[in-house]
Amino acid sequence: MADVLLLLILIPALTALLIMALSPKAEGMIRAIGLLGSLVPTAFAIAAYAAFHHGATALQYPFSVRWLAVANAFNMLTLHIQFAFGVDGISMPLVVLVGIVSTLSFLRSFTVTERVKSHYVWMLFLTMGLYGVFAASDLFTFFFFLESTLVSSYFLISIWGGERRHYAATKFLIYRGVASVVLLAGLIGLAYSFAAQAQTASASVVLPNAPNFLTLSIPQLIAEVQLIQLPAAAQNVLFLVFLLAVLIEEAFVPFHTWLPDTHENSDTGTNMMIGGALMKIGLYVLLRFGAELLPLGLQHYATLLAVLGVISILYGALVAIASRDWRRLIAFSSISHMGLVLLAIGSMQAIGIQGAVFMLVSSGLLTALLFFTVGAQADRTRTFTIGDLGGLSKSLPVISGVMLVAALGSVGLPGMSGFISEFSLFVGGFTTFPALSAVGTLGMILAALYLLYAMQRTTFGPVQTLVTEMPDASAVEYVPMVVLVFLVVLIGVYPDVLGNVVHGTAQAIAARIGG
Amino acid sequence: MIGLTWLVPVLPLAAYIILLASGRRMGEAVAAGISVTAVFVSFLLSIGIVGDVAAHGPAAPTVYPWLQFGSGSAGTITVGYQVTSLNALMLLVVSLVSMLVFLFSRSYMRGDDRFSRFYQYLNLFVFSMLGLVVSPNLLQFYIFWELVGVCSYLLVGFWYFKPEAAAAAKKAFIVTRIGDVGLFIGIILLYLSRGTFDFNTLFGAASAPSGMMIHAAAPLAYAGAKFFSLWYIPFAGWHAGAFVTLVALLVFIGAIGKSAQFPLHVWLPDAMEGPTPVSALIHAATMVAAGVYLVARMFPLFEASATASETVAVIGGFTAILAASIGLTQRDIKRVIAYSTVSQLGYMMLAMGVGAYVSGMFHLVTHAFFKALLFLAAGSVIHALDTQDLFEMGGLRKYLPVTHATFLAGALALSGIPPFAGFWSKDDILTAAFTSGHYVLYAMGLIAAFFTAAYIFRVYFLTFSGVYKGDRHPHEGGPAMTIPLIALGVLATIGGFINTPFAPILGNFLQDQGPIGFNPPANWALMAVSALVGLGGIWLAYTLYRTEEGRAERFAQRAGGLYTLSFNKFYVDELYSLIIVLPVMKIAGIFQFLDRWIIDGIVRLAGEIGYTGGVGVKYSSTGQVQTYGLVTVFGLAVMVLIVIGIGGVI
Amino acid sequence: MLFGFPITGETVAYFVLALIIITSGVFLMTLRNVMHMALALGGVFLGVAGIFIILGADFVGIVQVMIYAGAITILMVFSLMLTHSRRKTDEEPEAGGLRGTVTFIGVAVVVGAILLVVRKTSWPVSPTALQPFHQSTVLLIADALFHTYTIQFELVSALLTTALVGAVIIARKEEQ
Amino acid sequence: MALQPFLALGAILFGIGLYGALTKRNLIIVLISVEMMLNAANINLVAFSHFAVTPNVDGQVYALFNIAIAAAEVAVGLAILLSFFRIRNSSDVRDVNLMKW
Repeated sequence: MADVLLLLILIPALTALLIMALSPKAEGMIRAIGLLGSLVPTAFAIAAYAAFHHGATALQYPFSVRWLAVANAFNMLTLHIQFAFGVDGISMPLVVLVGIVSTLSFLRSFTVTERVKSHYVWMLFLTMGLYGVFAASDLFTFFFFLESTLVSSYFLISIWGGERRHYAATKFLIYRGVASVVLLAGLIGLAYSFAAQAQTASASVVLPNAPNFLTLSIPQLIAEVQLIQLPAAAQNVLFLVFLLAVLIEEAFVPFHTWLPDTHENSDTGTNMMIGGALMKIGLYVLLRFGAELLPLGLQHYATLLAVLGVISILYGALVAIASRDWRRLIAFSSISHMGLVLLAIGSMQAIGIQGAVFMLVSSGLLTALLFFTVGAQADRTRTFTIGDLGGLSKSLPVISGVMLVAALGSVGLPGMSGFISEFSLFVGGFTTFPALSAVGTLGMILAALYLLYAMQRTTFGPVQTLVTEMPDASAVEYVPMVVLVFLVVLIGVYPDVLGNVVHGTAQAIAARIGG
Repeated sequence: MIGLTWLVPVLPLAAYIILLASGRRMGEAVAAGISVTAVFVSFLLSIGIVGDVAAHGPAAPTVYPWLQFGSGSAGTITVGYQVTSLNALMLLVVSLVSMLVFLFSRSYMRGDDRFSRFYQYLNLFVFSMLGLVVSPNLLQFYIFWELVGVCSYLLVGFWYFKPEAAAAAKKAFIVTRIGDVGLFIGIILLYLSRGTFDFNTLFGAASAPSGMMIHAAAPLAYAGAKFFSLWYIPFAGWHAGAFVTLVALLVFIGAIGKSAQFPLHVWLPDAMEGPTPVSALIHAATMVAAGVYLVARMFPLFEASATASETVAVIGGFTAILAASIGLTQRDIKRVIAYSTVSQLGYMMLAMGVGAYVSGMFHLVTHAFFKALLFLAAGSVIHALDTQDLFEMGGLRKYLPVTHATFLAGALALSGIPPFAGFWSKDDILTAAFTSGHYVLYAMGLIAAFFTAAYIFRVYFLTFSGVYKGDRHPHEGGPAMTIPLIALGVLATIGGFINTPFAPILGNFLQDQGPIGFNPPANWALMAVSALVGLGGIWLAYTLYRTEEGRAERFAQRAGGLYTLSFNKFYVDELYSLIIVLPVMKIAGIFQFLDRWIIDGIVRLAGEIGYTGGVGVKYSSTGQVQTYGLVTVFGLAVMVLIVIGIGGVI
Repeated sequence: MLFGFPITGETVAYFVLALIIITSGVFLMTLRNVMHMALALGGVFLGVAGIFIILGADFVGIVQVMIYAGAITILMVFSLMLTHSRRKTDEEPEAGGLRGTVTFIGVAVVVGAILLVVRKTSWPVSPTALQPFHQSTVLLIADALFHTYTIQFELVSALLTTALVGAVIIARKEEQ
Repeated sequence: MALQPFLALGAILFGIGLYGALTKRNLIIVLISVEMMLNAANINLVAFSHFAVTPNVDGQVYALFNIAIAAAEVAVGLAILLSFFRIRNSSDVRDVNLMKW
């Protein structure tokens, strides 16, 4: 159990290598092995989640291996580059989210018929990268896996995407590539500032990692941050660097235009992975590095975060109203939801941080569900254009019903995960920014407007599409829908199933940022 | 019995799950049987609970931790159930009306190919409504509050293939959502200032004089100076009263949305696109009354702010007269009754606003009986005729004797003719308005009562008297339809006696923990006036529709503009679409344009510039190595000169 | 004194050799005839060899004579003749005035800058400038090559072999 | 003698070679010019070897390496030239423009 996180990364990678060795003709075999390669880590992730120790704030399931030592990297200090993993209350749910979303995406990918072998290989590498990003407990490890997600999703978009896939894939690559570069600068700056600060402070404070203060290990940095603080000016600069990376990575206004294009031009399985798991990285970075390691920076820019968040909420919602393509609508809806998370992180409250994790998980599940159902109907109607649809409840009652559940969940209906997330986020928001949060609540009304308006034109009303005789959900399609709906309702009805894990860490972070 | 309270909402939920799991395979009789049985047991339990409460008083809430996000009790959200006299009453009313409507639907929905789905939704609704009623805290209340809204959405849009139904469902959800957001903010502000969602602790111990002790938003005075003043509204500067008023008004916005009060009343008449039992249950008897229930549950909050309660009273009074005047001219039988509902809910709000807590709740109960009755009777008529247009009916007294008799009872109750149920409760409210000094509101209520009697008897005369204008052979819908009608008819007739001024049983029951609000004293003169006004309304309807052909049309012509205004619902819908819907759509379109052409345009422009620049620079690569070398030499020369110039070498 | 240096045999030799090198270089740039050019090239290489010997690097000087003045010059002449005979237009005027002038200016600036630096820098000089090496440089070089620079030496051998094989392959006529 | 005259000689020889490499049309002359530049570098190496504070033969060894590598370069360069001449029937630098655009 101790090395479970290593297994999460190794199994998809080894499965990918195994598939590479297979003949591209053996599609059935490839599908089965690919599914297995994503299912087994998911089982491990869930087991790890179940065995997660709720009270402790330290990273759990730690694993680390030294990889490279760079002598005299800074002020006569040695830099140890290592692969290290470990999860806390924030990353544990996200690791499980990656597992669930990836397995369901693999099921969905059964419908891919072109270049099956490489599709599964890239999907597995993307899965590995996502596990690695959320399980990493070392700055280098984190960045390594972050880049691997970038490459694999680039190929997934550009090979199996829609009409303008090359445009979308290039845009995706450039935007996220720039974000990665900025993030890399931030990570290096973070490690070196901490090293310099620790060296200076070591005269008066006994630091955990003496005498080598240059460390990339996240738990060590967290241990340090409780004893010494970087100077405010340094924190502010570093925080701004991280914020810029997060704004691009998480597609906040005005750096968002890559997201709708990406979603519009990707196949459904890839969309589920991107919308369900990849799009959680940015805010995870903000929580992990911004809130945990740069508390003064977060305090200084809290208002900026809140303002940017509210702008994204309203902007995303308004553009979603005018969107004509379901996938663009979902993209803007997720921009709007993530804006709310930004507002709550800016509020620096424990409940806001807890709500942020809730919202990441909830919107991951709901976005995946929305993409899945929208994709499933498009398999039959051959269109994503909202205006061309109508009356789907007649021919596709199950898919339409689940789509309605997903839409209502996104609107924030109680009894589903979206509500408890929105509620926690707004409680946090109102505590610190009452006026801004009040403006942000407009997003709740607008969300109801765009989602229900789209639902009205898609599933209600007279039958519009020419194909009226369509088979409803197949057995393979039932699985993702049932699993996702179950989880969404489970979190909505009994939020402590998630809250127990997040609670301790959220409290610890909030205590550090003075919430 | 109180220990079994949790079972009351859970039974319909269980029925929902059974129906959901078995899907379309289940036969109509089985589906209806399971549902009716579940609600019937709930009803029996509710009777027991009411008895318990009457005998032993309310019980302390039973709660379980639900979500932990902080330390201490403020950091733990709980769920559970609580029984007070108010809840117990609501449990009884909701389960009773639900049971009757479930029974009625068996006949009404017969043959619909989604019969089982209909009962699923109904069960989910009843579960949500009962859950709302027993909620011990505001958050759980809000959760069920939203759930009933969703059920309403699903049921209004039940016949999804009708574009009007789809549009009405969406409209209902979005308009109530506006109110819900107000309530949402109110709940959060209350929580932030009080550190709890529990109704009991929210209003402090019984020792607090006004029952309300919000301490001036001290928790809201957090480190304000740190942030830009622009984004920071300093609640700290507000005195407690202003804050209480703000919170109370926000909560009331939620009630406005749910109870279809002006200006958010527009969704309710459209919601009549749903099946008629739905209209009876959700849009007359139970869900729309949840707003009134909310105000009652939060009564101490409103009591603490005179401004807020005056607002409640004025909105209620205005809604009552506005909706009643629209109801006078509508052609659709269900719409008339829908406007009547809006109007009657206005009365209840008026009662709450002037402080007459018991009167408001009393009217809620009686209204639930007679309005459910009117809707079910209308449903019976629609079932028989397959039309909703009043001017295609007539003379149905012959064909539908039971429906006729019960409708008449309901109409008399609604008109406030003694001794029918509506008389006692409506007169209570009017007396309260008068004795508390709200003479204008009293006058508005009186005029609205006159209109009420007029429009409902207009419906009565157009439907049941005269000769039948259609060519069908209308007949009663069988015992499943007539039994609920008779039961409700009886209740509408005698239901008022639970709280006459001479024997205020209900008042005593609700105020078993001490007086709440203000109890109007009996006033014979005012009683006589309201009875006369009701009779006057009936007389007007009679003279217009029974005495002479075409008299009504002539009267309408003479009223001219007023008639047009009323017939077009005072153009509120059109006004909203002009000043809200259209601008939102336009702004969304503008933002979409901005997004595609300005923001993304800049991005693409940057790409284009890079590409064009690259193409331009490409041609400088001539392939002549010597040229490259020459350029390099100059580059080297420049670099060397710079180094020499800044003194790096020499 | 000759340009500020005491007139010794060494100085005279230096100036004579420098004159030969520069003159040959300039001739090389201006002459057209292949044979004349070969002669000028030989002059440059031989002059450099002389400079090496002045500097006490006898071995390097000998190598210079053998490889450059001998082998490479002959190779160049052969190549010139091989390619020269087929195309007469080769002797069209060299780069016209402008290009030549611009290049000249650029080169002059760079060389001027280097000369300036050479002149302005105060070079640390060994106290025993005249005869720095106590042993024969051949011994010293051998020692360095086979102890300190063994690996590099072997690498150079490998490089030469590779280059020769590569040259043969590239220059070989394609089989038809 | 001092160091400077040798460095100056090296610089001038380098300049002549550079000028030739940049202006000459005949590929072989260009190669020759490059050889002259290498020789200029060798002069510097040997001069530094001789005038160093602690004189040693490292500079001479480098010069030897340089010569060896120059030989290799000439061999490969001439081979390429012959091959090119065979294809294009020209030894003009301006004809070597396959890498443009």
